Amino acid sequence: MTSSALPPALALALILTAPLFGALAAMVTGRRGPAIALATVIATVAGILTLLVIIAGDGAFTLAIGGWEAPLGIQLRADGLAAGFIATTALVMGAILAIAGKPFGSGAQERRSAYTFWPLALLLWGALNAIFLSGDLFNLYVGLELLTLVAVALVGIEGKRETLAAALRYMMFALMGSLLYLLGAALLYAAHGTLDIALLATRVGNAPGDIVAAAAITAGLAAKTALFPFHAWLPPAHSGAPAPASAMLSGLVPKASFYILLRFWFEAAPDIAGTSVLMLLGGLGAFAMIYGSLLALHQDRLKLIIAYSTVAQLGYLFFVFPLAGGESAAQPWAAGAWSGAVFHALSHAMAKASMFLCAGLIIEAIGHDRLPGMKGIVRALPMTVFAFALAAITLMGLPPSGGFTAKYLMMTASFAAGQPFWALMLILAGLLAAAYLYRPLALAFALPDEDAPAPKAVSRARQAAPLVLALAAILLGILSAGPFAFIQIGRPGAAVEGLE
Amino acid sequence: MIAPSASLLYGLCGAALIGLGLYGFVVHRRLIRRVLAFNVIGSGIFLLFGASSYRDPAAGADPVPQAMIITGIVVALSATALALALIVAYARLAQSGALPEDAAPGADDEDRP
Amino acid sequence: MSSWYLLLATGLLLTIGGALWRVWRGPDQADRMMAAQLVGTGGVATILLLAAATGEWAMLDVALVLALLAALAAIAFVKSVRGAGHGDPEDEAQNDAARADEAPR
Amino acid sequence: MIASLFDLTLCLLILAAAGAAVFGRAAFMAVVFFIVYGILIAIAWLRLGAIDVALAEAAIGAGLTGVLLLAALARITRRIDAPEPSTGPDRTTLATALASLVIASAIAFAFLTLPEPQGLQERVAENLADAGAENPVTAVLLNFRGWDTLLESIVLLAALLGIWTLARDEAWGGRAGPRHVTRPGGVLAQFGRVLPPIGLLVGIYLVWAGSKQPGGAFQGGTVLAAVWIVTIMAGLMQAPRVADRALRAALVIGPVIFLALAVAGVVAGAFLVFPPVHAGWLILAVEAVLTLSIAVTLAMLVFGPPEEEEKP
Repeated sequence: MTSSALPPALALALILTAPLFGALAAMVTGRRGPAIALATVIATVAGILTLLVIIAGDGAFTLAIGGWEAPLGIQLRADGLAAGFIATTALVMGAILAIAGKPFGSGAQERRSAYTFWPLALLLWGALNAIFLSGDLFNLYVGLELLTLVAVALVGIEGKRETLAAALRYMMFALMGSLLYLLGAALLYAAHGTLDIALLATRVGNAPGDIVAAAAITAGLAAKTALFPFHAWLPPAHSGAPAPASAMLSGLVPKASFYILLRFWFEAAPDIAGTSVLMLLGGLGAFAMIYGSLLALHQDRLKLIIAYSTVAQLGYLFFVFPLAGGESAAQPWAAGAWSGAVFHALSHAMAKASMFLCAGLIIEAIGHDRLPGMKGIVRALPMTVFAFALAAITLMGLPPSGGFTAKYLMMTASFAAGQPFWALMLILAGLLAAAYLYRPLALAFALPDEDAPAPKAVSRARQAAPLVLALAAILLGILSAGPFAFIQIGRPGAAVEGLE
Repeated sequence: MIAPSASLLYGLCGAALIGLGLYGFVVHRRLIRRVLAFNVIGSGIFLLFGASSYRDPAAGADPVPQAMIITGIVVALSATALALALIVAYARLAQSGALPEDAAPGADDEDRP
Repeated sequence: MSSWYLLLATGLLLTIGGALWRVWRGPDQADRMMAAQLVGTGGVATILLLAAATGEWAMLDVALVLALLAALAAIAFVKSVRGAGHGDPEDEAQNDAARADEAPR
Repeated sequence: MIASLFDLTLCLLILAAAGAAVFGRAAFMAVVFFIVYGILIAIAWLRLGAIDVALAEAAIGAGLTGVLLLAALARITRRIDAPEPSTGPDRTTLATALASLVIASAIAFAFLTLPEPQGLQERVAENLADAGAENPVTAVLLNFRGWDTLLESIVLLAALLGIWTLARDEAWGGRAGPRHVTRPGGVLAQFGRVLPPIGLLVGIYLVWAGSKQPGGAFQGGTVLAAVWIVTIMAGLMQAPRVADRALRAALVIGPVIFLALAVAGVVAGAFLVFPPVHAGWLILAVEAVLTLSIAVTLAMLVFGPPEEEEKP
C-alpha cells in the first residue's frame, strides 16, 4: 500500500468507528452523553467530508479489511450510493442529537433513559454506517442485527405497556426477517463459496438454491422494511417512541434494509429477477401506499399520521424493482428509476425525521399530540410549523423539493418503460399525502380555542433542528443535478448508459 | 448399498428443523414459545449451513462458515436475551405472556403472575 | 476398532432416547429436569466415545464444557422453581410450584 | 455404515427433541426439551467436523440460552407449567403446517441441488501462516473476518443496553437482577464453592488453547460467565450495580481495544490489520480482553435489569 491509500482508509475508519467509540464512551461515563455525541458528530463528519471529496475526485473504491481480499476477507465498498446514504444519515443524526439534549440531558443524578439513549443512538448510527459501507452479505447480517436490537430497545425506551408491546411486535417481525436473510446468505455461500456482493454477481445463476436464497433474503428484508403485508409492527413502534427515537426509527432504520435490497437485486443477483417477482414487489408497494395513506387519513394523533405515512412512503420505494430491475435493467430509463428511488429514500429520511422532531416539539409545547389540541399552534411555534410544512411539501412530492425530483424521475421512467400504472400510483400517492398532511397543517393555522391552555415556550435553537432537515430536503430538489451525478458514481452499468 | 453421508443427513435434518420452528413460530401465541421456535429455526439454519460446508469430508470442514455460525450463535443469544427481557417486562405490566392481538379470552389466565 | 466405538455410541444414543421419553412423561418438573441431566451425562459419554473413535482428542473439551454447563442449568432450575432468587434444594419450605405440575385437575 | 446409523439415530433424536420443544403443551417442558436439543446439536457438530461450533453450541445453545429461558419462564408465571389451552387443529394451524412443510421441502430441495462445493479451505490454509493463529476458525474469526467479530461483540452490548432500558426508573443504578439468597452450608452454597475454580481453569484454558486448537474468546467467555453466574446464584457474591464504573469499563474494554487496533491499521493504509510479524501475540491479547468483556456482558445479560433500589 502506498501513502496515497491513507486518506481513503482514514475516512472509512473514522466513519465506521467514531460512532461506535462514542457509544462505548457514553456507556461508561453515563452523564456526558451530549458532549460525547458532539465529539462523535465532529469526527464522523470529518470522515464523511473526506470521503465525499475522494469519491467525487477519484471515483468509487473498495478497501479489503485487514488486507484480505474477498472471498477470504470482507470488502468495504465506498461508492456514490453508499456515500449518499452516509451523508444523509449524518445530517439526520446531527439534527436529532442536537435536539435530544433536553429530553435526555444529564441531571445531578444519572437517570435510566438519559443513560441508555445516548449509547443506543450512537450504536444505531454506527450500525447504519457499517451497513452502508459493507460489501459482504454476512457482514451485512451482523450489522442488520445490531441495528435491529438497538431499534427495538429504542422503541421500548419509555417502558410503558403499549410501547413494550410495540417493541415486542417489532422484535418478532425482525427476528423472523433476520432468520430468513441468514438462510439466504447461507445458501448462497454453500453454492458459490463467497458472500462478497461483487463476486456473487459473477456467480449467481438460476439454480434452485439461488432462487430459494433470493426469495428468503427478499422476504426477510421486506419484513424489516415493513413492506405490506409485513407492515403491522411499524405504526405503533414508530409513534410510541420519544420523538428523537421516532425520527431515527422512521427516517433511517427502514432505509438500511431497503439499501441492502437495492444492493442485492441490482448488484449481487441482477440476472435472477423474473418479471413476475419484480411486479409482485412493486404491487405490494402499491398496496402499502394506498393502505398506509388511507389509515393515515383516519388517525387523530399527529405521530400516528406521520407513522402511517411512513408505511405509504416506503411502499413506493419498491416501484424501483419493476422499473429498473430484470429486463428493464439494460434499458435507458433504468438509471432514472433507480436514481428516483434513491432520491426518494434520501429526501424521505430528512423530511420524515424532521416531521417527527416537529411532533416532539409540539408535544413539548402542548403536552400531547392529539389533533384538536394543535389549533393555532403556529403562534407559539412558527418555525416548527414552517418546518413541518416544508417537510410536507417533500412528502407530497411538490416542486422544488427532493421528493419532487424523485417522483419526476420515477414517473418519467414509468412512462418510458410503458408501465404507466406506477406513474398513476405516484400521482395518487401525492394526492393522498396532501390530504392527510393538510389536516394537521390547517389546524395549526386555525384560531385557538378560547379555553385552551397556553402552550409552553420552546427555544428557537431547538426549533431550528427540524427546519434544517426540512430545508435540506428542499435543497436536494433545487440542487438535484449534483447529487444525481454523485450517486451514480460506481453504479454497475452507469458507465454504459451515461448520464443525462 | 451406499451409506448416506453425514452432510446429507444433517442437512436434511436442518431443513426439517427450519420447517418445525417456522410452524411453532406462527402458531404459538405465548411469546416465550415463539422465542423458543426462533431458536429452533436458527439452529436449523446453522446445521444446514454447516452440513453444506462439509460435503467433501476429504477437504475437511470449511472454517469460514464455522466462524460465521459461531458469530450467528452469539447474535441469536443476544436477540434471545433481549426478547426474553422484553417479555418479562411486558408480562409485569400487562399481566399477559402474549401480545394483545393474540391474547384470546381465557387463554392468558395461566400467565398471571 | 473405531466402528465398535461408534456402535457403542449409537447404543448410548438409544439410552438418551429413553431419557427423552422421560422428559416427555414427567410428571414433575423435577423429573423432567433430572431426565435432562441424564441426557447431558449421556451426551458427555457419547462425545468421549466419538473422540476415541475418531482420534480427535480436542472433542474432550466439548464434553468438559457440556458437563460444566449442565450444572448451571440445574442450578437455574432450582432457582426458577422458587421465585425471586431464593431457593435451596434442602429447603424444607413448600415447593408448590414444583408440585402443582400436571395442571388440569 | 455404522457411522450412518449413528448419524441417523442422532438426527431422529434431534427432530424428536425439537418437535417436543415446539409441540409440547407445557412451556416448562418445552424449555427442558430445548436444553436437551442443544446438547444433541452439539454432538451433531462434532460429526460435521466443527469442534469449535460444538463448543459454542454446548456453552451457549445448551447452557446459557436454557438458563435464560428458565429464568424468564419463572418470572412470567407463577404456575410455570400450566399447559397452553388446546386449540385443536383449526384451519389456520393446518394452513401453517402445510406452508411450513412446503418451505422446508423447498429448502431441502435447494440443499440437494447445490452445485459442487467450493469452500475456502485452501485459501484459509494458504494464508494461515500470516494470520497469527494456527486454528483456522480462530484465524477467520479474529483476523480474516475480524470486522464481523468486532461488530458481534458490540451486538452483545446493544442487547445489554436494551435490557437495561427495561429497568424501572426507581431501580436504576442498583444491582442487576434479583437478590440471591441461599442457606449457608447448604448444597447450593457448597456447589458455588466447588464449581467456580474448575470453571475458571476451563475457561482460561479454552481461550489460551483457542489459537492452536478448538476454543476461543466466545467459548471461553461463556464458561467464565457461567462461573460468575453460579457464584452469584449460590449467594456467595452479589451482582454488581449497573452504575458501577469498574463494571462498565469491563464491559467495553474488549471492543474498545479491538476498535483501537482497527483504527491503527490506517497507518498501513488499511483497516483492522494484524501485521503478520506481530499477529500472534496481538490476537492473543485481543482475545484476552475480548474474553473478559464477553464474560461480563453474558453474565449481565442473564442477571437482567436492576430490580430493587439499594437499601442503605
